[in-house]
Amino acid sequence: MQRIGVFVCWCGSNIAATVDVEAVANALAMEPGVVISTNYQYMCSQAGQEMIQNAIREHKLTGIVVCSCSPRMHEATFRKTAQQAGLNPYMVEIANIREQCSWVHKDKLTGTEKAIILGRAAIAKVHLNAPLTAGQSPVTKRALVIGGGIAGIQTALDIADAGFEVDIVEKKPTIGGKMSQIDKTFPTLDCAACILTPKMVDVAQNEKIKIYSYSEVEAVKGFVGNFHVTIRKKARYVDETKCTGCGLCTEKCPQKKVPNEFNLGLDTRRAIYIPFAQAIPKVATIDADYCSMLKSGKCGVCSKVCTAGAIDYKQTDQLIEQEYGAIVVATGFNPISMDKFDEFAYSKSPDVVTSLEYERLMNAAGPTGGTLLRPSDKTHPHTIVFVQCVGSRCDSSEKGKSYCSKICCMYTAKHAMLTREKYPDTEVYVFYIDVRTPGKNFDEFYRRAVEDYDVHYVKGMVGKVTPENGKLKVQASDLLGGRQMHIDADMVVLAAAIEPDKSARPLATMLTASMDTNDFFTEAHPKLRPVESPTAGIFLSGACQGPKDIPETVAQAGAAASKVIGLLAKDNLTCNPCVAKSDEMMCNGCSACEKVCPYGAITYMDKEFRGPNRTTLIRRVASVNPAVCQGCGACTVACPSGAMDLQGFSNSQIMAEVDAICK
Amino acid sequence: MREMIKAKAIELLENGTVNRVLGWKAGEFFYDLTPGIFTSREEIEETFEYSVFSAANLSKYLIAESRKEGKIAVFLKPCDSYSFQQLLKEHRIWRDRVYVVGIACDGMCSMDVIRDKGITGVTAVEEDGENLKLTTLYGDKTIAKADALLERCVHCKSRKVVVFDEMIGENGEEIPDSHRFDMVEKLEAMTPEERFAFWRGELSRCIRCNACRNVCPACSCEKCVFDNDKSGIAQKAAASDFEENNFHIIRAFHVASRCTDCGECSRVCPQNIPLHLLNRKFIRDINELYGEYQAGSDMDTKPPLMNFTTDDCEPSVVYERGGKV
Amino acid sequence: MQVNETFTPTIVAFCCNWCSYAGADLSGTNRLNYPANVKIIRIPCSCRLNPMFILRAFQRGADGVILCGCHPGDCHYTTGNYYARRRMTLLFSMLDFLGIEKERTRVEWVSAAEGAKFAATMNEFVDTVTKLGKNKRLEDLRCAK
Amino acid sequence: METKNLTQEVIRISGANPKKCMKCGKCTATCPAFDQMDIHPHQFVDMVINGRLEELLNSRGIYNCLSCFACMERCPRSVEPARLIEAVRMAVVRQKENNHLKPDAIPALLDDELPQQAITSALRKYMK
Repeated sequence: MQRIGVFVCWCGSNIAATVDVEAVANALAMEPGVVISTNYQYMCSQAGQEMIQNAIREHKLTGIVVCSCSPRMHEATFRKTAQQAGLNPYMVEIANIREQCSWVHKDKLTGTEKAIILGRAAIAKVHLNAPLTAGQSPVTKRALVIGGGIAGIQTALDIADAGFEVDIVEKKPTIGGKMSQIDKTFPTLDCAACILTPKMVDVAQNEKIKIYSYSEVEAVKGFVGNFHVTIRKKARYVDETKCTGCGLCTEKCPQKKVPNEFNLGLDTRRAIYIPFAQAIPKVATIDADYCSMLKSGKCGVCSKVCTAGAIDYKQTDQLIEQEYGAIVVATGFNPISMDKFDEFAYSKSPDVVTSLEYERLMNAAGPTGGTLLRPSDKTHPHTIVFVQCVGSRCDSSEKGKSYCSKICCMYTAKHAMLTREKYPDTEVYVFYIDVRTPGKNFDEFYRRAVEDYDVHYVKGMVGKVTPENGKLKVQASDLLGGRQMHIDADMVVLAAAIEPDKSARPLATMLTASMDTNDFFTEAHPKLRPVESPTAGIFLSGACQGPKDIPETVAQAGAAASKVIGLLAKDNLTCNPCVAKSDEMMCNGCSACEKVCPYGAITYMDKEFRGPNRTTLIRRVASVNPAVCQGCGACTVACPSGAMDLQGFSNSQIMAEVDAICK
Repeated sequence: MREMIKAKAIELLENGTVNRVLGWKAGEFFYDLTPGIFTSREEIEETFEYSVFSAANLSKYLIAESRKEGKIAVFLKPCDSYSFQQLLKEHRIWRDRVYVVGIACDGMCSMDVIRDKGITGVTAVEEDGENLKLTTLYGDKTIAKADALLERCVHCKSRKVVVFDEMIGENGEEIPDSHRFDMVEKLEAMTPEERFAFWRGELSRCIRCNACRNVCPACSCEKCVFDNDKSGIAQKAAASDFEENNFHIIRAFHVASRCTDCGECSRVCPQNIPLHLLNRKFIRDINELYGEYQAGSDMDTKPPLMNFTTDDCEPSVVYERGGKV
Repeated sequence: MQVNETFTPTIVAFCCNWCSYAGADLSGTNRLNYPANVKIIRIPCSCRLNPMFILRAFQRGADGVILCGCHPGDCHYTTGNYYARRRMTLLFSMLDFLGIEKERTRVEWVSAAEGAKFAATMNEFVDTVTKLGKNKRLEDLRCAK
Repeated sequence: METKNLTQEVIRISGANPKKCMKCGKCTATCPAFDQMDIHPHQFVDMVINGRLEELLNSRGIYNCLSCFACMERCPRSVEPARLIEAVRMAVVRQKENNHLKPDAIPALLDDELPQQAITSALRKYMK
């Protein structure tokens, strides 16, 4: 007979407020097999755990039930507690009487009654628990970073620094991401390229890091420590080994009218291009949608001009299979599209730009060579209006985002300051709801913009922008001044909200990582585990997890790298022992389970069995590889005879819980 | 047809391709043929029977037989061949130990149906062309064969033997509109109360003799979940009306997407419960929701319940689509 | 069918460990309210739910059974909820075929971020089952309270 | 009606939720009737939240709102200020006394070209 200990936690007042913990402990003491049933203010505390350990040794308990918070919080804690006291960690069951009982029911009577029932269910389950020992599975000592922005670069560098091999998969022809498009960075105004390109060169020169540029992740199989990833290396029609990056072809290509996405379409590039001067890998890429040679077979100028003979029109997509132990998602962000905000006339006038476009206009490598000119008539703008929170902080209606995009206040203050410094004759207005500058030296930076560069910060909003004979008539409210302002602006800059990169959604499905309603990756725990995804072995770095500025992204990239290093440092991983197990005597060998297994963990073998009157029967039976099985249980339902069962969540255990609940 | 089959059986035995033959022999009554294994020429000549009553599906016996030494010959009607192929697909029968002789079939008869037509005390049945000559205690009678057919043969879904080493008679084709779902549709049109009453009426007669389970080729576990007391739902006799329902619901679910609709369960049920309707309901739902699928029609397509598409319908479709509320 | 007002249905909710159990916890952390007669059983994935468990719950006196799982495509085991979706559709169709009230069983996809949806679903499901009254058609008299 | 449940009444009539407002001022920015109104839309919403109903009830500005719904269209938080103004107008109409146009003063103002409908709509609209 099992000797079970029941420990009811008060959780301070979280449980004790709406559940009579004394009554629960006394009621559960009467359950069969329970030898001790106590309660304590904080079961998960040091004292609480010691109380459990003493009880295990004193009463020689064979199983414990802790009625406390969600198993997702402290199941691991209480399993460790039991293990230290010599009890098999899988003889521990948690009754969730906080999140699913005391916090959701106001009335103390019903709360107590329900807590007792949940306690009974946990006791019924622990009766049928069998001691399990976790198996081992090997760890491939290589990491994959998806996304080559500053987040991916920093993570890869840190992992490589620890001596592990890293592959970066970047879908654009070069790494660098959004930061390579930025001119100056707040709050220190040092130039983005100056601090980014050396890191990009480090990545290129680091022999532990391999860059798959112009490539995307096609498929991900396997699980933590044993990911099997298929990478699609898109055809760039240029042989990377031969191309020296001289750029001759990019000058001679006759197809000139291709919108340059690096400059957000503000200028054009050739069909064969190198995105920007410091691109890594510095290799040309042919844009198949515009190259007339690829489309109609009539041209070939670039191959004639190329001294290195690197052009290869026959190149096709390559599928590369790789093994990894850990995967870091660093897919970054994009500004949202402005076509739903017609009150700002973004689509009507070229002089209404987003902040990123403004960044390119200010950038020396930008379309206007660094001098700020109006995109419409290339004249110098005298009055510029910045509009904050465009699409951010909306009530998650179909056109906007419900969250604050966090970085706009700072980069708008930067734009305003740089504009005023370079062109003192321009009037700069910034319409804001709140200026949010929470970082180190952030507010001082904003105050400098207001006090030293007298940028007009107006608490209010721009109502509408109407382009009229070359000027932008801006109608806005000045709430503190209690007046409606009418400004004839030369340019309007919209601080657009940012959203995760569109490639994140299919990637999340591949990685079985979950996403929140705004398509940001959900972290394992918002406060305690911000850089890990709930799926083991998948880590999050940078803005794919939420709006972030560069300092935070680099910090998070380092954190993700440290988690990956922690994982890869292990030779093998203790894997989840709650896996499926087949009872050979009852197995029909009908391979129903094999067909539903998502991990291919089930194999078959012919085994000899003793048949009637001393004959030997050969029967085909299933066997589960515990290292590959993840314990989902699909096979246990596909198996009609119940031969296949899941350890830790067996058929009889779940039925015992059902009985205890419905009694 | 009977002589040809007997001759074939003897021939296969004689020329050594097989060391035993699985066929039918007379059971308690002439119209109640039971499967039998014949190992010698004499046995075949005396006891081997084939008539309009050899409805029994022989494929399930091959699970055990195909593991024994030597090859065995078997005669499979079109509907039996689907069960045979389904068991092959589930690796339950060793194909190389079985020599399959497909036999064309145009429908098997049932004495219950003949009795329902008011003819009793039948002592012998003779097939001649389209109708049957019955010698009964109260004089001879003739009846059209079509009126004496089993329910499943009236709605026969296919006259095609899907797997055979040799064929006796012309191999037929699937019959697309076999109206086998008419009764299911009739039931679905009822209100839940009527349906509940109908099924309580039917299932309450169940005496848990397990004939349906023992004859069903898809229901062939080494140890059935209802016999295994560790399974939690073990039960011998049905102690309450819930357990009567429970047995048949779980059995229907276990064979769902594997049942070839061979109709044996209803044929052998001593209480004449229309168990095939449960399986046909699953087949109809699968065909409607996940695309036409006939279990045992080929060796490789995955059964619908072990397969999925990302844009399957949601379970709430049952609320909108279900019968009258 | 006369429904006395003191009738409180017993509802068993099978929640998948990764999304809907986390959703249930989230509705707890947000202090959202749903009736106490809903009891949650944690299963590794919605594909772990065997029809035997649902029938067992009804036999033992449950009046409603709801399965919560991850949204198709979000499943931690990639394909778990796709199988669960097919199995439950066919099972519910069979129960309806046998004349059992189809509102007693339900599947709901709840992600870890949808605490509010979880609470709302539970409230609505309890109302539906309360209107239906005691589960007479699938109950086992030996286990009647 | 003392102000506490009058505010609830106004919010209930309007069907809008003023507490969603984040005080961005976009409604006032797009309001074409800004100059004619003494209380501007963003102030309006704030005053409803804080229950400053008397000033609203006696303000003339609420009649200058053109109901063009530009503020409703562009409010990022979907607070729908126009509905609140409409609700305050309804509250004014529902108040008992201080009518401008007394019924017994009408015969003096009548002239025979005046269409029947003008009288009834005047009573309805400008009684207050």
